[in-house]
Amino acid sequence: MPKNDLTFLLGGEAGQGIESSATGFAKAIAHAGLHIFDLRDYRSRIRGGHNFAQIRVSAEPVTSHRETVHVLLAMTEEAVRRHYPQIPAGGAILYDEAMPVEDAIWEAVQARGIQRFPVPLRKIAEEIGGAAVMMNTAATAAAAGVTQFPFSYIEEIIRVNFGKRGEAMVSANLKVADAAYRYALEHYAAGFDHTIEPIPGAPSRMLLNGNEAFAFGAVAGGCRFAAGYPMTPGSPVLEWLAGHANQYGLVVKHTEDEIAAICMAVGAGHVGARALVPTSGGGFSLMVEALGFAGMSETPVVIYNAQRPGPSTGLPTRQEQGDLLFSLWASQGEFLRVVLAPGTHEEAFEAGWRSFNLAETYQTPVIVLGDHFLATSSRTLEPEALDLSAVKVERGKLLSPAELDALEGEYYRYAITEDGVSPRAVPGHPKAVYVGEGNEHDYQGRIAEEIEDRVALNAKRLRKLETARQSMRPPKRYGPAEAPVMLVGWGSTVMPALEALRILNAERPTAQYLHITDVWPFPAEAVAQALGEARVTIAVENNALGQMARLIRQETGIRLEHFISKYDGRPFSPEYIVRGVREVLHA
Amino acid sequence: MPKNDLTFLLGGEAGQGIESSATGFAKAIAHAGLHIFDLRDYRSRIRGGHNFAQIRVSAEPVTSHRETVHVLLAMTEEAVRRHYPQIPAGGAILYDEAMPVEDAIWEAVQARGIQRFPVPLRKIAEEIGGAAVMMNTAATAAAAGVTQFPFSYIEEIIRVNFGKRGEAMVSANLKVADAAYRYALEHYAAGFDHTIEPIPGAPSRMLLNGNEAFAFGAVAGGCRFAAGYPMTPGSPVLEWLAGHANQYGLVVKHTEDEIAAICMAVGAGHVGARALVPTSGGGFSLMVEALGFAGMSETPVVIYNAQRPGPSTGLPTRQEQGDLLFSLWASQGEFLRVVLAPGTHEEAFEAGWRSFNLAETYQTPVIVLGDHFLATSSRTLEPEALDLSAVKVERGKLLSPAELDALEGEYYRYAITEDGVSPRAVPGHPKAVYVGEGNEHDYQGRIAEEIEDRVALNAKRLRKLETARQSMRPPKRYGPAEAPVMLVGWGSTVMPALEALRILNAERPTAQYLHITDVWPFPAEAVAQALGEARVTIAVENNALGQMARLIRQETGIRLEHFISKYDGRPFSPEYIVRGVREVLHA
Amino acid sequence: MPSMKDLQGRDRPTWCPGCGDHGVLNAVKLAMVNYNIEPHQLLIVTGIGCGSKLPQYMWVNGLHTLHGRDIPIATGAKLANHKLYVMTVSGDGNTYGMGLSHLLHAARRNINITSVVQNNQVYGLTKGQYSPTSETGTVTKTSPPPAGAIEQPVRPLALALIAGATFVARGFAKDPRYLADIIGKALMHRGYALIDVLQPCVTFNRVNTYDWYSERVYKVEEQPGGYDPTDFAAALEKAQEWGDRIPIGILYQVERPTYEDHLPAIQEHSLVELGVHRDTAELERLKREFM
Amino acid sequence: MPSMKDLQGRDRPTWCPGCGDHGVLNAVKLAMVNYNIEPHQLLIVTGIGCGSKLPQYMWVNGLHTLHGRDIPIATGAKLANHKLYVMTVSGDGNTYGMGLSHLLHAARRNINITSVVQNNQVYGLTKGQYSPTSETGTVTKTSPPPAGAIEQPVRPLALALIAGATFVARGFAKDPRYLADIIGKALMHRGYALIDVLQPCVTFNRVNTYDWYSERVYKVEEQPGGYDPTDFAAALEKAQEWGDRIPIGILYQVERPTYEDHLPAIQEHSLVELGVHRDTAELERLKREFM
Ligand SMILES: Cc1ncc(C[n+]2csc(CCOP(=O)(O)OP(=O)(O)O)c2C)c(N)n1
Ligand SMILES: Cc1ncc(C[n+]2csc(CCOP(=O)(O)OP(=O)(O)O)c2C)c(N)n1
Ligand code: SF4
Ligand code: SF4
Ligand SMILES: [Mg+2]
Ligand SMILES: [Mg+2]
Repeated sequence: MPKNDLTFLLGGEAGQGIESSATGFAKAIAHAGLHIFDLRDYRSRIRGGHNFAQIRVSAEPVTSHRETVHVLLAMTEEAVRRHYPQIPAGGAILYDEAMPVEDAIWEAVQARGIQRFPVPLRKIAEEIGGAAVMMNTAATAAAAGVTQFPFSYIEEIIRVNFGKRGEAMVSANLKVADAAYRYALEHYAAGFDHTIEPIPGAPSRMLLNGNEAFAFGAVAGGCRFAAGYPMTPGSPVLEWLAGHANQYGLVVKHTEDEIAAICMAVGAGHVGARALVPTSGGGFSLMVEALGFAGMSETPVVIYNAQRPGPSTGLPTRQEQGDLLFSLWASQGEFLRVVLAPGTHEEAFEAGWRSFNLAETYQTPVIVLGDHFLATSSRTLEPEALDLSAVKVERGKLLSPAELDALEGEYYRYAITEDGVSPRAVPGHPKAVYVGEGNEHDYQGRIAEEIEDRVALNAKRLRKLETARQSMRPPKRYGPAEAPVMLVGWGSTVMPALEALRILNAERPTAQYLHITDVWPFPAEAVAQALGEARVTIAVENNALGQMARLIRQETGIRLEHFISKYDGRPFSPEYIVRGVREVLHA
Repeated sequence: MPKNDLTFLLGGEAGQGIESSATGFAKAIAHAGLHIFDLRDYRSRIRGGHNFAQIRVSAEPVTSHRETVHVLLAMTEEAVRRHYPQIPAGGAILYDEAMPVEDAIWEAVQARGIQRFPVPLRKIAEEIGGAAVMMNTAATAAAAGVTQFPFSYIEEIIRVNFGKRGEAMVSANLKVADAAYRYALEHYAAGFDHTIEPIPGAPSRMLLNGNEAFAFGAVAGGCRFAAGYPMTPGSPVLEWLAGHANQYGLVVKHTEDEIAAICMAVGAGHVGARALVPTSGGGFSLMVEALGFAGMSETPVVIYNAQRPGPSTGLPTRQEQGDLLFSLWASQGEFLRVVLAPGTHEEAFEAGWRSFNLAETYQTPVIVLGDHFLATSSRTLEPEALDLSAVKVERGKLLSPAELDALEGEYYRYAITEDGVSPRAVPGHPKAVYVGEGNEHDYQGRIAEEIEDRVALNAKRLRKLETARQSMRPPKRYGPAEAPVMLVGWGSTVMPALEALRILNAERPTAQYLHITDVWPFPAEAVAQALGEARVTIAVENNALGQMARLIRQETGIRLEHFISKYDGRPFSPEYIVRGVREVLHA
Repeated sequence: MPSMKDLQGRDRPTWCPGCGDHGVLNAVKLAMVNYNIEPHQLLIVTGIGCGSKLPQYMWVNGLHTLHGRDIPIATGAKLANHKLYVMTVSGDGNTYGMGLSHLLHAARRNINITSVVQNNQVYGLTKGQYSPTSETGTVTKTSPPPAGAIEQPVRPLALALIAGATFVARGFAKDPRYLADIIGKALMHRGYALIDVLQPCVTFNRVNTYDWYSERVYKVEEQPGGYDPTDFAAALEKAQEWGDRIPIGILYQVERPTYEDHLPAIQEHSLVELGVHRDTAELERLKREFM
Repeated sequence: MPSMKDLQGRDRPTWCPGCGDHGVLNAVKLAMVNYNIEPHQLLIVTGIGCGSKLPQYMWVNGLHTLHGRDIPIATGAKLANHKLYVMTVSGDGNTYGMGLSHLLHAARRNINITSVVQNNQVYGLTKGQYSPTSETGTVTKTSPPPAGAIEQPVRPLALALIAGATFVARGFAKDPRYLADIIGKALMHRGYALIDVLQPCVTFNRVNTYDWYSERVYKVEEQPGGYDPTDFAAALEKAQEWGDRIPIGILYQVERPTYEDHLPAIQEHSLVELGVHRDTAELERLKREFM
């Protein structure tokens, strides 16, 4: 246990630089061949307030954080106060020796058998580096020292991270790091159980969060246009794409508001570019009218909603899965929208490209429901985990210029077909002049009010619901088939749930997990079948109203008996799920 | 049968003045003590296209139109072509003698045994009145003549309607009416079976449509502020209120867009005025973000969504019930909104005032789901049917200035309470200074991100869901309890459904109707109970996806076995429902 | 070069007889004929309103969208395929009410699209409510007496100038040839072009009629001393002129790089031409960024 | 008369040390003190952004609403209770981006509210994206090189003038006393007042700093020859001035009846005072209209 299996927590105020130090530190450890799960917890303010990064390190792949913290890097007293209860006996708190902490707290720390590792972080930063800001460098280096993690990995990251800012900056930071590292190593390593040892021959891995995985997937899937208005936690996708636009042939537009964002994407989609709109729930709320226009005009567009807790502005930088049923019914009238809810980084990547295939195949909007936890948590992945060979481009019934050239007779944009999908042509070809319509229309796109036209066109569009259902993947089942408890969740809950299964099933098969990724059109049969044999069913959702449980009941009639709910703005931990299951079992 | 039980249909082009003639004609008949149901069918264009008014006249109260037409006033050939199939043998077509109609059509008319009643409408209008526009006056007067309806009622209406435009106008129209009336009476009345005879001593009745009933109810309920952006079929409410603003002490604002409309109403609601936002689905789509803000800040506001067929612009002037599930889940996150779906004019009136009580009692947005059919169909009502003595004003836990004066200690806007409702004060009192918040906050309204605050406040707000459920009325059951078929519908479907019951139950008890008016929080127990004993269940909805049926299954687990669906943009007729039931029974 | 006949639509306009929109439709077609634009080379994006039905009544690529949202939709279409001509056509309620912000942001961007606004100073399709350009005092169902419309009317051309539009003009539906010339020049202009069109609504606006406008309009280029459309100050003054005299013509036209000019990704090919297929090697390189 | 202490909030500001918003907060409080406005007499409606948190940090009625929607919400509050002072306080992204249309329509209405805009030329709360007032060329995460921000920046004061605002001013967060005076006068002004405030964001805007602004600002009333704030043409010119010299002070102020002045229903009592109870006889009369 003590080797290569521990969690660091870096805690302090916004503006202290914890965010980037943690990223560098995690990367250094990843470079040493270890697996990382890096959870972030921060506030909706720019300076001050308590923020933290919780970095789990493991020799084995991990899919989630754990509650237990072994090394707390506390940049503030508040960090100590808040997090010491997560530390078990033998764990350690690393902090600047001059940081004032109330006696009562230290007493409590002591009572738990937690070790205190003061380091002259500020002194080293100021005296050796020449600037207090280097305290972060000192702190992470000290953490490396305590765990005997070879300094060379820290050095490498410092070289990369500060390289752009000049050699002087690099060498100052290196000196600071070295001093802090040595101090910690000499004073504390011997008395500390946990170590990190590089794994020789481990493959190079990526370390990326769900937003990055999704954005990369979108680029892989041929996304050429993105429009958005910044909104946490969706905006990093916009920013990442903007940063890669010139090199990868994209146009990325920061618009005047979210209405303009989706409208631009719909315009781009109409003429044939794969177009994406990254946002969060509040922004999605403003897109609802245009969503319906995309449905009516049968225009492909992909909306990425990285959910955060509502209602309204709610908790901008936190976790919730509160927009499921909203996504299913948003906008007036009835039309097909496809809703995907990726739960892991791999699934986020896949949703990135697959969403465009679905949008073009069914000529309709696709909503990808991400959430803050997935969006902002980083995980190590083998490069092959984001499988480029699996990426397929399917454009459905899109007519090529050559096909249009060869077309005999008239082109009708909304031709009535059995599967509801009409051959699609984009503007620009002399044989495919037509009007895309948001009013009800006939098969030609002419505004129409007659009963026959309405029925024919509405039925045609709605037939796509059944056609698209065939593209929906059944839920994934994890855990031993004989386990009596069936947990049911969607989206990022799968990550802590898989860890929870490990704990729950350690002694005997106790729980399975049913992971629903393809939400609408609902794969009702597959879900009903999977649930059919379950003995105890428990919904696990990051919301208060059990939206997936409601959807399952609506579409299959099956009522999940129990509900592990969490709506405190924080993601599930594996332990939280385990406790929930035990409560159900012992009730 | 032939006396006082018939349907007129006035059909012609937009711009021919059918709309106002039909209104006058219906009113004249109502003044004679008869009951009226006046259905309107018109297009989303200003001139041209086929429009019609279908006016059912009866000695008994009626709640809907019927498909059968006895007198067709055809102002165009198209009106003949479209509507003659609705006329039974013995019925008549009244038209200008000079109107060209294809022989084939006349042959079909003849074959059905329909009578042709040509009248020199244009000639009378031009020669006697001096203007072709008076053809409408001539036509309705002729219709009165054919049915031997006393001329005095026509005269009265002409005097009222044209009074504002001067005595010359009145007398010209009177002369035209008289000539046409006499022509029809002399030539055709004897050969026509149906007559209208005034009912002596009948009470004076109102003739109003659902929009008017709702707007009147809102005024009765103390509505002081309305903001909206014109959108069919919701805008007449805005216009009616604007027209009555000065006299009844309201401020009514036509805004720059629907976002501004709901925002203004939320602002007005926050400071203590009862505020309304009339709209239709597309406008409601734009209000979704602010809906959530009202939920989070716990601000009362009433939104009236007169539904029309979507998706998107869809069919602006037609009927659908497609926004049910959208209303229930609109906006990110989870919060209480109350959803009412009045089905009759009486219920629309009641929803007008009751919605404000619910909004203030639960400090939350209330959505009233109307629809085009209810909004635009007029019905005769005894004045007492809109029961003013039932109107109550309930403001919930609103603190009066006196109560605030007497307050000891601090005022906390979002105080945690058992029922979830916090005492509310509006800005303006020195003891009640606070911040209304759209971010998550604590009981004082301070922005808060801690787990305890989030859980406390979110749970508090969501407790209102259960508290408000107690205010939800159970569904109404109509028809014989022993009838084997249970029809289930919501909103205006009740009007044709009640007529359908009469037909279906004429011989033996066949069908009952379960009418759901209070939609959310869903009165699950009452609905489950009502459905519990039903033998054959059939959802009857003006949509394609069976949204109420889905909701019932979601909330009760009960699956309605059959579905009479209509999504052609037209309302149900009683006969359509009857056919649907018979199909189910004979399948 | 298309003929007027080539541009004829499948359906006849459903506008009221005499409506100014007939003139606008003619002008659009004439502009295409005169400036040699084929139906498949132009995309007309419209909002919602009487006038927004225009693409239904001619032969051209159309996209009949949402009330007030034609400009951002057109912007997206242009960014994705800047080799198409892209134009918006909509009413005053649509563009100066619901869509005002989009209009001004488009002007700031100098995106190369043309907006034709059928300004009838009223909401036609919803039957006569007052609009952002209705004169103060106008009585309608949503602006009842005594005050009528309380707001000061929007001055769209002045706002567009301040925002940064590089082509600002006004036409009159009664003179489709003159309007066609403006539309043609706007389509040839590189950058954002706003054309406000005086478009009488014969059904709901009984004040701002053909006669009312005819008595007031004058062509800027015909004024004594001539007119320099590159003079911003002069344009700003003309753009605010409204009352006894109403200027028509091109009030302002200057060159400034378009939004698209600044985007490296589309200097050679449009996004649509770039297509959807990605080179795997390129993507593998991208993966390394995460390592 | 409230004292500065009476106006102190329960919580201390969470803004970055040195942020211009501290100066704006001080100015708002000072204006209340100087113009004798008690906390319960004023409602401050804010949007979303760093600066929009302001009511949290003082003692006053606040309503912290939605990004870009503070102006219509404030408008509704004012129409329902015009006996309250109503003010909006929000950032440039909020007001000149998302909310631009609402701002201009409020100006047209001359609704009697005051808008204070914390213009830091950047999105603070979402961490440094470019804003509608960012200089052309500004490089941020959403306006990457080579072009940086492509758009021409919004000129809010000029737009507001064209739209019909009757009070147009600019302040500087570094000088809270001067700003307080403007805010006080705006609150006393009858009609729509826009105050653009130069508000340095010390974290995300390294160009438009205190020094950058200090080197450029000058007070209009101190310019040689004085300044006449009722002169529309002069105001329009000043409102467009931006670069080496940036004018602050009251650029424009005139009297025009407010929106509320035109509403018969509220000439005596506010809607809130009119209350919710209706006279049954009055309603019975209304019923007769339907007969
Ligand atoms: C979001 C939304 N709100 C309202 C409407 C209803 N609506 C359709 S057209 C229109 C106004 C039309 O006025 P204008 O834009 O001036 O066009 P015109 O009919 O005068 O040509 C309105 C309010 C709508 N379609 N969408
Ligand atoms: C509809 C919506 N979109 C996006 C956001 C995210 N958001 C919060 S503040 C902000 C911009 C802040 O910039 P500004 O208005 O200039 O205020 P500042 O933070 O600079 O004071 C954005 C985009 C939001 N809250 N709501
Ligand atoms: S209502 Fe007015 S704008 Fe609409 S078609 Fe008729 S004349 Fe034209
Ligand atoms: S980020 Fe900028 S605007 Fe926001 S608090 Fe910090 S300095 Fe102020
Ligand atoms: Mg118009
Ligand atoms: Mg800002």
